[in-house]
Amino acid sequence: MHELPQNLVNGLLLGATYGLIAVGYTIVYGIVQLINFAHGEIFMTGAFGALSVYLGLGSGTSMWITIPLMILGAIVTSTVIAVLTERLAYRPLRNAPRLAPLITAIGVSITLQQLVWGFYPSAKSPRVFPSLPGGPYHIGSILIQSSDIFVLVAAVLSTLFLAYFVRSTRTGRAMQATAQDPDTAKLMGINTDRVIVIAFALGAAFAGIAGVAWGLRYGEIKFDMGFLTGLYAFTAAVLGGIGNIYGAMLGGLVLGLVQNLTAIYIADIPGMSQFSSQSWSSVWAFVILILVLMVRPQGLLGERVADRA
Amino acid sequence: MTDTLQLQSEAAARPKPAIPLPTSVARAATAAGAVITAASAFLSWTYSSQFPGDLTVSGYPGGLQWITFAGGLLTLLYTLVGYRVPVLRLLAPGGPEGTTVLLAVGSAVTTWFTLIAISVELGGLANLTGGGWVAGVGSLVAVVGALALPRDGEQTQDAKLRVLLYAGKRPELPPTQPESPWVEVPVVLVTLAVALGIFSYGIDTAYAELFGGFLILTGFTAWALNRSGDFTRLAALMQRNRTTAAVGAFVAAGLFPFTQQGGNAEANANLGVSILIFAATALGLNIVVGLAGLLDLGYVAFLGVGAYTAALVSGAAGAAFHVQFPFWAAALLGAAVSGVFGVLLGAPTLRVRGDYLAIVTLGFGEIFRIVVQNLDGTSGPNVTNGAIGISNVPDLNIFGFDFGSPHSLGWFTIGRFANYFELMLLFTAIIVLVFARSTNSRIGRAWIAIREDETAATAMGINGFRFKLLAFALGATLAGLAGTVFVHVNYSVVPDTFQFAGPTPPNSAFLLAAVVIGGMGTVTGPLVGASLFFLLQAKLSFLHDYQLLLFGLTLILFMRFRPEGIIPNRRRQLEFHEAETAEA
Amino acid sequence: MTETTTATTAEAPTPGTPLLQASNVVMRFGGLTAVNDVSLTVNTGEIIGLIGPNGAGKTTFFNCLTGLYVPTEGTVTYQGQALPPKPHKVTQAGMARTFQNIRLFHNMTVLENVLVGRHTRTKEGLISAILRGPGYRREEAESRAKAMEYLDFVGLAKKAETLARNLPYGEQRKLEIARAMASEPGLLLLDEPTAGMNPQETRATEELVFAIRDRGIAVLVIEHDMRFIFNLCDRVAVLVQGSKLVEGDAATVQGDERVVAAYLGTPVEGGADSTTPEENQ
Amino acid sequence: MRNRSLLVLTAIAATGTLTLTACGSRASNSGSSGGSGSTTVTIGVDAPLTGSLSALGIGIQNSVDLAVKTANKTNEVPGVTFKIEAMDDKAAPQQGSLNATQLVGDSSVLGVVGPLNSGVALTMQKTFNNANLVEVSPANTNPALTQGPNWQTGTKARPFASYFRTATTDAIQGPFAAQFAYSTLGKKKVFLVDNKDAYGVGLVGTFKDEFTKLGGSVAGQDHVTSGASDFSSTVNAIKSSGADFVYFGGEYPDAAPLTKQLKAGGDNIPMIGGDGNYDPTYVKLAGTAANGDYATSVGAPVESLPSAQTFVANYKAGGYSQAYGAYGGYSYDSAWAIIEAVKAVVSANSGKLPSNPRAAVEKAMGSVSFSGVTGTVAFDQYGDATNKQLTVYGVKNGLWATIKTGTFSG
Repeated sequence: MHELPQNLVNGLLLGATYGLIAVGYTIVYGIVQLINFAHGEIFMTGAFGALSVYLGLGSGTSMWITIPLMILGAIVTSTVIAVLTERLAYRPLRNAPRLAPLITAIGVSITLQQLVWGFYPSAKSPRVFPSLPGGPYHIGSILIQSSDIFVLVAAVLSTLFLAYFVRSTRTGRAMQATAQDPDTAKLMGINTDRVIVIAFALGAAFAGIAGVAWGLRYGEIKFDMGFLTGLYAFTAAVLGGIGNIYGAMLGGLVLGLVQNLTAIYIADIPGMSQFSSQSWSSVWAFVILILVLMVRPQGLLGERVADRA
Repeated sequence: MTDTLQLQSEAAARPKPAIPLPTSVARAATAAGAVITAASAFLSWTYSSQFPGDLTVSGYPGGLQWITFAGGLLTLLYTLVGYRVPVLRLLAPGGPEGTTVLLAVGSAVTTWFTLIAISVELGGLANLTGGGWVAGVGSLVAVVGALALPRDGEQTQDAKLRVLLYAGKRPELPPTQPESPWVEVPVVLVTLAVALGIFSYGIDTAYAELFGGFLILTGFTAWALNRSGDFTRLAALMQRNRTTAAVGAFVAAGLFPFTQQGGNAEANANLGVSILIFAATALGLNIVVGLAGLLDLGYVAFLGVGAYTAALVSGAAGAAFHVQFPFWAAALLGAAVSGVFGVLLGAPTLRVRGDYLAIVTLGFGEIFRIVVQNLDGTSGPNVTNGAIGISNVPDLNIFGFDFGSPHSLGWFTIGRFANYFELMLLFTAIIVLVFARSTNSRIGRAWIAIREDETAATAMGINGFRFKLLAFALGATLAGLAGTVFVHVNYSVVPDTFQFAGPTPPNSAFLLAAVVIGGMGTVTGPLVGASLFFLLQAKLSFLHDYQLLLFGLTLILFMRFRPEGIIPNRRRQLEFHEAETAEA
Repeated sequence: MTETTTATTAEAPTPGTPLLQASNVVMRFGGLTAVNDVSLTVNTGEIIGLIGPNGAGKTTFFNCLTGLYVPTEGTVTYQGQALPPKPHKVTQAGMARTFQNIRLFHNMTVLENVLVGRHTRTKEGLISAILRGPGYRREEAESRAKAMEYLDFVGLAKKAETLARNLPYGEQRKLEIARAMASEPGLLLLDEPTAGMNPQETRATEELVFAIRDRGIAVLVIEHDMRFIFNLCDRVAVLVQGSKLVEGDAATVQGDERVVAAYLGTPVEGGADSTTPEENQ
Repeated sequence: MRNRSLLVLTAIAATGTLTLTACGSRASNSGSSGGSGSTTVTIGVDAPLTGSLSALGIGIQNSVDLAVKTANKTNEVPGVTFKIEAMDDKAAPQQGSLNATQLVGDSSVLGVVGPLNSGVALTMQKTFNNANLVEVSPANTNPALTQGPNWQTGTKARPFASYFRTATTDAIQGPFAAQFAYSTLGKKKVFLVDNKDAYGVGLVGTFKDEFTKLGGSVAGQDHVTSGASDFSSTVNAIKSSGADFVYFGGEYPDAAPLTKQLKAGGDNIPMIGGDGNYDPTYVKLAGTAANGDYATSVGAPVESLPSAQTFVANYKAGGYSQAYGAYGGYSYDSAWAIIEAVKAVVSANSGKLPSNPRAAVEKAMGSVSFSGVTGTVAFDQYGDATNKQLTVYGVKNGLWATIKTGTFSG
């Protein structure tokens, strides 16, 4: 019999990473109704930013200094890039037909990926990422790596922070208002441009943290790691109800579990044994997305919003 | 190049020409420069025959010299127009000066491109002979002369076009009365013949340098002719003789393989058929993106569905089912299955939000490849033979005509790939027909209405969901149709072909680019875009490592500065430039 | 749906028979009640006015009638049958509308706009569009003829080939009406047809509405412009804070002091406005 | 108005003829016959020279170039000068097809070395076969390419007479690894993993057959998506299966993280892979987790073959910027096999090329035999290399070390 608890833990941890990225999709979509395809690449650049900091510091420094600096590096890198893309690529198209920014987003995504591939030192093959000392720790039959703990803490803290930010800060409320109805928000004297930038930055920051988490967990990062991961993260955002922050987290966790459990337990369904393997997990994730769109288009926690045509 | 641009912008400040010279002198200089440039092509430009095309020979042009030669002649032609030569004037309804400048600059750029290429590849300017210098100087003289020409009036007021002062935009010309068909039809045919000639030449360019030069000159010439108003006239002409033009175009395309004889025939035919497949698929995508305004990012997967379906019923040894359908049946089946997938994918998605489709199709594109890899008997039922793919797909044999072997018609031999080229041309014709006719019908109007304002459209009794689904499914079907030919041309089908962004067409990203760059919602746009895009990536091999990067940037820049694409659809142009027009 | 066509256009039905019946319509957005228990009947050959201060829920009520919103409570019937809550089905059934903020297909030509209006009255599908059989040709030709006729009716025939976006404001309103009429409705709903018009234009629109009625099409019109309404309408209903205040002919309504109060008194909170997407487009 | 259009017409016609004549210009002296009387024979190369696999591709190109230079220096075939025509297939089947037609079009090409990917090979094989143009792949390992799609069921049929390869097929490497694991290491319970690409699936398939035939048992099997990062589900499956080693079919970018996550997951069993794993990067990425893992690779270890050492030396002397990579040796041998074939043809035809050299070369390939970089190079009736020498390497404190070398006996 497979170790169910271990699988649950792994699934949740993977899901938490998705959730961190999904938050970015959800905030930005909620406010500018744009699927920022490049967000997956923002996540990737964050990871590379962290790696650069690590390489810059040299191996001598203690982890307690390195890790925080790496996180900082990741956040700065991805935030700067995100804000730049918003300013240079998306903002000029604010009033263009819907298709234009979507296509631009594709362009941005490919460009970022290729920039890293072509110009980051030896990024053509995967780059080794530092790992956390200590561990693994045994909790009953479950094995926990120290990087897993990092993921857990990062996810929880970020969600709490975000909840606080949106509910209790002025900017946060402004963001909610803009998401509700940009025109009225403008009338009420909210600087929507500023709000949008903040949305991009916030999402990017979380993507950056996710990037570090990813690197620590899997010990390597690659230029194309953002593409599929971003796709899953967006699926998570839709799953949880686009525009809803808790939804994004929840969606991430669900998706992580789905991917991890289907890879093993589909086999126990008679006749399905062939469809249970790691190579099918992404397919199941996709199936889930389609099902959700059919059954509950507004997502698990989302509420219906009129499509601004 | 830069210096000329700079001159132009300086000129923008003052109403006088960029370079103050007496007009007569200017004209003479331009003409002389043009003549020298053209003539220099008959001299030797370099000592060593190392440089591709062997430019060491005096007496007749070779390789890139032909490009310079053509550039010189064209410049001369329009300079003569400037001399108010009575009949020639009709060549430039929009005024010749801007055109002349563009042509002069164009030939100068190509010439210097060649000279620089020589010096770089052979190491140092020392490799240039007198002939080379003559060419370089001559072309510059022409440019200087052209820049001193008096500016032709109308567009110069437009502030937005300051930099492109001499380029201007397509001039507004009074409509002309139709000529007698005895004049118009030949003009149409000749135009098409020239187009075919240029295209064949472009495809046949053996090395990157030549293609580069070719591209530069063609680009500038097109620009110039657009400026001169010739394109406006030609467009009107084509519009008047729509049917002739369409039929003629396909005939001309059909003649392409006959222009390709000898060693590279098959290679070029192969290139041709690949372009056709790419272009036809792009046109299918244009229904979804350009007309209905839905973004499909997994479009290549539908090509894949068609390809795999056709392969499975082709009787190939590796296929899971050992049946062999006649091709027409296989083609219809492929299209149908692909269409069904379109519906299965669109039905749940299109109910929700337009832009969810983008991400769902993106997912589908990835999933398709993974699923196909897994259906190999070990990690799933054996349908697609997994990563090894379905190989040795037999050649088509329709009514005893074997596509696999060469056939000779008179002096011409039509090889295997040429056969498939003709077949694919037929399919392209069908897809063009479907596109053109559906656009201009109740259905097409409904699509555009939805794209414009869905709420208003539904208020007019249009079932938004149903028509979006129709567009999406139709797009999928057409892609599937193209796929059925695709698999036969390539003998085999493997999962790796169907990626979102890969090194070669067809892949979803490149298809999208062909549509966006070509011109959304138009027939010719994607065809031109696809051909251009395919040739660029096929010929400029030194760019391969950066091509995806450039590609991404191109998308961004086009969306920012020319969202309507190279060949704008009147509607799209207005729609995209809404903001600016509002300001103005 | 062809019987609708015949019923509405071919022989104009005898006036007085109820066409549209809205009974006890309630529309709530979350906690907020935008339309509160409104009943309204439109008979054939009538011109009915619907007035009320901003945010009284007129447009919301409109959207309930045209299927854009599904009423929380109450029923809407057209010619006796309950209306399906889908805009395109409503149009199919024979009710066409215009929008408070003009919503033309800006990048289509004037003619094309009207042709889109013909959508429900034509049925050629994709296949026949591609094959271009005689049947298709006939229908397309007929459509164009009809479309031109409607353009002629509103006086835009000469502009058939210009892009809708290039029309001046007044003509855009006219085009929207022509587009709506192209669907051969039995009842036409006009949402503030004279908004932003100068007196002459308003006058012309008045004439146009009468002309429409004379073609046997009943009209339900929302308007702020009192004079316009009172010149035009057989009956007028007043909506205030989502509920119907009075209904009657011009005289009765003008006489009613509650109406005066509603207009002169402090205008109602624009709650409905901010919650209904339609109104803040 | 009339004469206006006439003018348009003439003008356009002028440009038209111009461009059309341009098509013809100097088409004659592009390609074949070079100077100094001797005939030039071109050896084509098709490999990914750009993109993520470019390192391997350029290695192939350079090695062929080296072979050609050597042949010209030693005047291997009197009266014939060899030259190389390298094509970039970007690891994409379509591009492969285009390149194939291009190479076929150049009449001076008598043999092609490549491609790297079997997917690309599928689109090229037939085009070459139709033109009787010999193609020698240094890297394709899928048995189906030479023995037909039904090779596993025993019905071997050679689909293309013009396709040869110096690479050893999965049908040999898999079983060799199985024998090593079962007999040498004495491991009896395997967990099979492949990354769903042609190479990985083929390798695992052949390994499985041999291993079970020997009496070993398969504790479990999983498939991973190439390029994935999270293998936790696979790791759990392995742990709970109680297997005593993992056999992985695929390349190091997938193998390294898997072995890393496996060891981190607390399951310290060795991973055995094919030559896709035999790469320094494997160790670099997996770190200490790689210790104790094995990989099989084709041919004898370089240091034990003098011919290999001379190759390495010459390659260094050649001053190529890029390393010869995993397939350098095979590429050199592939090119040399073609050269040998040309030699045979020329000498048989009284010192010059016959009228249809391609067919002749194709025929001659069958009987080519010489001692090359990777051992004795010759081809069997399917066009497969007869050289069945393989070597097992193991990771010992962060470095690949030779464990055992031998020839596979069916």
